[in-house]
Amino acid sequence: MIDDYKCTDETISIAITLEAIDTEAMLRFVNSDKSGATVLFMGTTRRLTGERETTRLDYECYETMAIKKMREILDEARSKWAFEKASMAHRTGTVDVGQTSVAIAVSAAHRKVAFEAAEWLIDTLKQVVPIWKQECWADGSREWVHPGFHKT
Amino acid sequence: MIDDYKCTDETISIAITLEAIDTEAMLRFVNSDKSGATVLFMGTTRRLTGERETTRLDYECYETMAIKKMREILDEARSKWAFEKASMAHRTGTVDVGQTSVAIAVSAAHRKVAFEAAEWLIDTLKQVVPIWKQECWADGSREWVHPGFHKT
Amino acid sequence: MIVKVLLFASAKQLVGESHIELGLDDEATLGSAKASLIEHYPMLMNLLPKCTFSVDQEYAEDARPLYHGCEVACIPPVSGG
Amino acid sequence: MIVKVLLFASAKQLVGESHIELGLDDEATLGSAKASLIEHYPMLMNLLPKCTFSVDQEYAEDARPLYHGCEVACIPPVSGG
Repeated sequence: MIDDYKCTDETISIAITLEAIDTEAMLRFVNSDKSGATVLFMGTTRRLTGERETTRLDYECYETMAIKKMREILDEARSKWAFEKASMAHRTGTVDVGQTSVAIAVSAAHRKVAFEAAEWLIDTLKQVVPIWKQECWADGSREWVHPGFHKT
Repeated sequence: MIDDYKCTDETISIAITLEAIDTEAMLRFVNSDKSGATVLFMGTTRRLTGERETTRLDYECYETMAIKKMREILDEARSKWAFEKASMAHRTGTVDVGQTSVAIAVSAAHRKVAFEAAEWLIDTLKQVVPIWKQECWADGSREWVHPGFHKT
Repeated sequence: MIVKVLLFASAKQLVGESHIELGLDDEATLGSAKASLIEHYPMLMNLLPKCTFSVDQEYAEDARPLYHGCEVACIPPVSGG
Repeated sequence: MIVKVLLFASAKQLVGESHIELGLDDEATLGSAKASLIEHYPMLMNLLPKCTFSVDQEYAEDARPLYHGCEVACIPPVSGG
């Protein structure tokens, strides 16, 4: 079984975890007396997609590569924005309705940087980090989510 | 002395408080199984502005009107974006370096709405809500911050 | 009529009071209250043109009529957040 | 050479294994590994054109040379977040 995968230095923290994501700890990590703004993004499991009901999401993750890609996109964000600190965490395994599957916290001297970097980080994470969700519908069916691929 | 000023219904929560802002409670408030994204913005007291050092900020607030305006801008945000829930809190009194003076949490079905609404809410709060900060500089001097007005 | 004028931040600091009372004509508007304020508190001369005003917790224009007991506030440029 | 190919999500579900091993020529590239994969696991026929591949945890193109013991992964369209 996998344990938690982590990568942390003074200004960047990355985690893939089977446990609930501790957003308070992430906010403490990015807190800095050089920063005047912090943005926290949380992705949570939604019950309804259109009229279909989800009971939970099951995530699968290519952990070693996911940590590597998360590190790379944080480095790329650093080259675009002068943020102070950033923390990124993704759940793997089962995430029930209302729970957090992904969280990103960014602190910066000014708020525009924190907003832009946080939004770019979640947009980019969703495009390049090797993690997959399986919808577990209330009718008992299950379905891997692969944007752009529809089984025939 | 003022007590905390509050205004809450099922989807909107507003507070002006002398105590530390409880962002965990705000995140619990906006959590909803209809939402897939939550954005939390926190404004914190920065130690350095250029090379000048701040020891703390002292906030003053026209509480009754501030609550009214915060309610109005949340209603206006609601007319612009279909967010699920929103919570807004502002400290008054002394806010030390590293502490949170303002926090805004927004949940929505999709992340773009949560990011846009949260950023618009903090931008608009800073323009229209009657709250003022006094910089308390490390050299002992103090200065009310009034954008666009410079004492001659 | 008598109206209460709340003062905040630099306005409070300059006057040395958090609120003052103004005696005004019965037909007084917000504009005439501002004129009376500068007359009695000349230390507000420079700041006042940069301030907005509210009547009963709503931003208001100079033409806004006042009434006895209404709550006026002098609102220097805000800096919350 | 022998390379390990990790399978995830639908790819894992279709094959019924989380990883498989492929025996390849010594000059094999990622492209020849993909051809061998479809040959041995035809159930991947529809999905594979939508997948990207990595070699040693880096996204890689078909021309990428492989070596004995390297870690290839078949990465269906991702859906984290």
